[in-house]
Amino acid sequence: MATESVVHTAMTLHDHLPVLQILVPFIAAPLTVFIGSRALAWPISFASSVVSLVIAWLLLMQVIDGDVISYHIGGWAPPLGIEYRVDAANAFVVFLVAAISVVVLPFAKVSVAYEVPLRDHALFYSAYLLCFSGLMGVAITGDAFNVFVFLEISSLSTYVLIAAGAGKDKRALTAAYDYLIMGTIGATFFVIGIGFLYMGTGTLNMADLAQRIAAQGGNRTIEAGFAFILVGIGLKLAFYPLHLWLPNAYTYAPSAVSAFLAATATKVAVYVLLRFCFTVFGPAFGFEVLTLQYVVLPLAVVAMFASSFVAVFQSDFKRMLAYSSIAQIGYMLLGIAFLTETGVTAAIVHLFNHGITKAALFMAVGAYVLRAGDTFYNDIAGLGRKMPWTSAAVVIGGLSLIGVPGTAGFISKWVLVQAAFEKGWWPVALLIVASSLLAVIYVWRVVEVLYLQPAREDSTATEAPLTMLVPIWVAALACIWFGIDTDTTLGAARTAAAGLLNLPGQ
Amino acid sequence: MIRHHLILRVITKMLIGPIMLFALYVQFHGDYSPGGGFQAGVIMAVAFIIYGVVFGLATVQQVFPPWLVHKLLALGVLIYAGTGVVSLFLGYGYLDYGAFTPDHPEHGQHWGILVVELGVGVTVTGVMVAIYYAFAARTPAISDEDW
Amino acid sequence: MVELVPPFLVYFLGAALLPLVPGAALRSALSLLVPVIGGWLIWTMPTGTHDVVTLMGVDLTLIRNDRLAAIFALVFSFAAFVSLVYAWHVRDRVQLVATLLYSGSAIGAVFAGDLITLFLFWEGTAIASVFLIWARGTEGAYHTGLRYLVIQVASGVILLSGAALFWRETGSLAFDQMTLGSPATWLIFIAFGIKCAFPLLHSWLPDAYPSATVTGSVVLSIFTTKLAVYALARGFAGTELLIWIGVVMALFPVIWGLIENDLRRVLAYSLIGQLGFLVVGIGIGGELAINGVAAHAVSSILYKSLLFMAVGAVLFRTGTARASDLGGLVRSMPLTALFCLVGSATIAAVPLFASFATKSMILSAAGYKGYEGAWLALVAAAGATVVYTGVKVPYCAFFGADSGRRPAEAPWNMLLAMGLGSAACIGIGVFPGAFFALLPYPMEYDVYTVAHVITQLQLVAFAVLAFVLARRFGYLPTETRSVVLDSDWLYRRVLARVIGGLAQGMSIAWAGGVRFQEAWLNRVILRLYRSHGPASRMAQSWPTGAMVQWVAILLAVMLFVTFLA
Amino acid sequence: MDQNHDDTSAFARVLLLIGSPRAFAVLVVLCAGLFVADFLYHKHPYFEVEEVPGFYAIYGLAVVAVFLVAARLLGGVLKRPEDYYAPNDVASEPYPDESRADG
Repeated sequence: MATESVVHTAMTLHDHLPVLQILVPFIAAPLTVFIGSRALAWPISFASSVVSLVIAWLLLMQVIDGDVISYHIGGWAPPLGIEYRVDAANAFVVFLVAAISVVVLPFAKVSVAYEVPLRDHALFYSAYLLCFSGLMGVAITGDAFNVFVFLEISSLSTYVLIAAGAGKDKRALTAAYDYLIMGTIGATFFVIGIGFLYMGTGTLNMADLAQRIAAQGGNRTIEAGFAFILVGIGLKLAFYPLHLWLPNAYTYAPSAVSAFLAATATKVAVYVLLRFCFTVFGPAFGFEVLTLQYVVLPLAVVAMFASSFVAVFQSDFKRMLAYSSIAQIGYMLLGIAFLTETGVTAAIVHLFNHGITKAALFMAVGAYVLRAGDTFYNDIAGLGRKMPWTSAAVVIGGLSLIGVPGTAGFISKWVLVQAAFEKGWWPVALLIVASSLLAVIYVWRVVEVLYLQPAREDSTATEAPLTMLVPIWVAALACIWFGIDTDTTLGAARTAAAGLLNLPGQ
Repeated sequence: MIRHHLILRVITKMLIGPIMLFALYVQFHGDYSPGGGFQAGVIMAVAFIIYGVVFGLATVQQVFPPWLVHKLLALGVLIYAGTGVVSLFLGYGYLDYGAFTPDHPEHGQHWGILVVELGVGVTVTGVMVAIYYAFAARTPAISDEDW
Repeated sequence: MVELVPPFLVYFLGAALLPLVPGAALRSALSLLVPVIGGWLIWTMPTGTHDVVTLMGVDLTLIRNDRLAAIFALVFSFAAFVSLVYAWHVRDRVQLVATLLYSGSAIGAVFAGDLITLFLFWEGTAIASVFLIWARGTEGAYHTGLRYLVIQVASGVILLSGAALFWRETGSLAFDQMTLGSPATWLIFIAFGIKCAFPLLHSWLPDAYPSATVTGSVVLSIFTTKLAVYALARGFAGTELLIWIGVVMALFPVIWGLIENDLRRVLAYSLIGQLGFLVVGIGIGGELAINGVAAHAVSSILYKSLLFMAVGAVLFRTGTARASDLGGLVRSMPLTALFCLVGSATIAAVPLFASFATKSMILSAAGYKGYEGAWLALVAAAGATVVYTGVKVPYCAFFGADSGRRPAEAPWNMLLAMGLGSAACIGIGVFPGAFFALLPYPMEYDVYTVAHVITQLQLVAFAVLAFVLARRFGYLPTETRSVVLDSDWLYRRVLARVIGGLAQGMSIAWAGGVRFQEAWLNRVILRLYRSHGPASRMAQSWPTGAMVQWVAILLAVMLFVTFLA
Repeated sequence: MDQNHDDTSAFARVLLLIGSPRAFAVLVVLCAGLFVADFLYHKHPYFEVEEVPGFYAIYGLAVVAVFLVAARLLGGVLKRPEDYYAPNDVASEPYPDESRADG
């Protein structure tokens, strides 16, 4: 920081948007605890989410054409100081996270009140806000170590959020504990990887890292760093076979948490992977190409099938969705492993589309939990007639999960198949379609349970309250909207992909 | 209440004052000498924890009730983040302490780091004590019906 | 950018809104507005391409309007209007929605400027139309509908795969003249061929059309096949192979038409025969032939729907369309009989009726280009058509041996619809010049030459004479309740038996086949269940140690791979 | 128009004439006339075969005869009982009552 000749022009609020993005929920979190009011916890969370969404929108609009905003924390210029660097890719992710939060929170009000003991509400929402700001922080920061810090903020609060499911099912505690162990290992690997990079380059700023790595080329230190980061992030994004924590975590967490996490947490991790694979390392490195094509790609395909099969046989709707998430993450990894612009576009679009789809479905799960007590197939049998709106949303979400034309899921799979064709990898394209067929089966099972099976005789379920239905339907309609209006998502994803691959903006 | 361990109790009472004082020393010299909010927070927490260890959880919770711990815990973060917000409102970057004394950025940075460290100290104190409370107040093993 | 209102949108909006209208009469009345508005949009639409929308990076041309598309779209609109009048009495909302979606999709497909749009509407016609069969509500109709749907959707899927290959080959998705040769164009050709009822691909048509409701068959007879004709004319005009396909199509239905007992099935076969003329015309290519194809497509839509309407009215009043159960209905349904005769005269190409003007263009084109074999075959088919449709249908239903049935005359709306159709048939026949002005290419073509009139009259008169003589000597195929086998026998009977491997009748064969497959499937599923089910290693909760093991293994693999590079 | 369905209307009786023996006579006369007419005008044939006098007449008669024979032969082979495909086919089903309630 220059100490002499202080020529300072006052920064406006507009200049602070990148940091405000994180700061608003981040300050709201301790504020919730400090006020300590159970009644105020939700309004504070919701208000800060809305503000975040507005900011995210403003940022997205600034960078949608390929511009980059750089914000220096504490006035320390990078590479020395921490830099928040907003480009199309992370603005898109941040926007997704904020939007999901704004949609999930109204839903959470009733769902959390039902599933989480009342005395914990202030702390619950505080943890939620921390998780929320952490996830956005991971996306927005341009500093590799800062990524780790935010990753830990979000992870630690995630453990708490999952454990909050213990009010309903004590297994949430073990699930949270397992996740804590695995998450910590993942974070450790990640930070070890960053340590290697620092050792090899002497910098932590991602843009700077990219330049220096490109300049010096690959060496053992950097290669080891790459492997560690890949495994570390792989744990976070439930990269097969490192997904083993995920089914339990999503199953036993409160429904609102599952909805939020499924739609955002793994997606942010995918973003980090994208960022490291393409910005920091650059797709030109042989070791990266080799790893992605011979390790990540086969495992992604395995994930698509193995997890889908498991999902087919599940008897719990929520757990089925958890396994389907692992399969869907396979699609994103596949897109990344193609190492082409179309592939990365597919990964980013799928990240978004799968986010809204899973948000809708997990929220519907919350509605079933509220009304039927559980989501085992025999508990929700026949609810298609008793909860018509919720179930209709499940059908829409299910169609999007399958990738039926007219839904968001179709767009991403279409682009993914295109990417496979571009590469000339026909078998992979066939595998994508084949695994979609598995999705047809597990979605059909749910539809069959909901609509074709008779309801339990003791079932007293009625339609979910409006505060749940509206968010569910916002997400469900988004599935359809983004299945038809593809320009927004595809355009943003293309710009983002071009930015990540350092192509001229489109 | 344990009525033995007379020595321990006397010594503890004697030590608590100096420990707190030392914590404050570490806290406010953190910017120039080894120390700072983290260390000071832990030391400050030690004062309470040792009190709880010797005199029992109930006693220490009368002095430092759990709700207050929660508030302090949050307050520290608010102080830290608030510092940054103030600089932000003064037209500088987030956490750019130069904002406090525009003519003399070094002074501003000095002030800034002092406040931030205070926030860290408060939070760390709260967290340490909260962890101690959490472990010390553990409910008995979960009964079978709860599973 | 959407600059013009695409005509199909009117139909789709109608399909979305009309079911909400209370009151059946009001609903029927409002439904008539749809083809009127649609037709007006088509009439006033400027030529050229409009409404190019980008979907997933693919430019979809919703409207490519030229004279070839316009004439098909116009006749579709008119036929939709007539069939909606005919369906005035129908209270079933499903049929109304299906009719509107079906006509809208067909019109949308006609204007499609690229293969993807074409595919979307192509499947749209398939999916919407099957409800007209299912609306019959019987078990047989359900199965027939399923068979129909599978074949129609398969056509769409083949079209899509062809389009995909085409895009890979040429980098273009534009729907324009193509040449056979590459797998892509062959796939597209076959997709068109299925809908156009090419020989051996045709069996869905006589299977499905007579199985629909009274109004359903009328609607079905209008769109699907003529859409395919349009698509062939657009994509494969001048492909010589089509001539020989068309010749076979024109000739073989004669036999089935003569044998068949169900009059609606007779009409279905004669529909294939008329398609044969059109396909030959497309195969010949050139301005005159394509004009002839467009013109004859229009008139065949008119007379074919007219005949379906007449037989439908009989079915509506008597509950049967079997020749063996009918006869002598002219006594109580004289107007229907008259309209049926107009349809017969038109299909027989009697002078002063539409076909006389339109069919001759295709024959002339064959003559000019010197395809003598094709020409002879078409003349033969024309002569046979006179008998197996033109004479047989009115003879069996309205004249012939009196069945003693005295049903009431058809309802007023059916009569009105048939009247409209008849007026159009006669109008075109009497004033061909005005009609020719609408054709794709400008031309000078004189229909009413002495030679043409006399030769055509000879053909018709002697064909009728042959029929009458055959009747005198008792040589007509007997009309008995029966099913006549067609190539669908191969998949409905032979294939079913082959798959089943059990020879105890079709149902047992099916059941056995299903049992066999179930056993096999069960084994596979059981195995998968063991490996992936909730209690399996794959799905159970793993101890953290095991998860960490995976971490270690994966790290080792990745380090190995990265260091290898 | 005559709305009386019980008795055959005058209009219907006119139409019924088409099936009468007199109509057959008319047809025979018409055929003969048309055949003769073939000698009275100048043709513009596409193919030589058209120049044969009465080509269309002979050809039409022959074609129909051939097809009738073929249909008779094939009819014996191809005809099956009405319930051959039942219940997967509508052939043996009665047509359902059309006056169904509003769906």
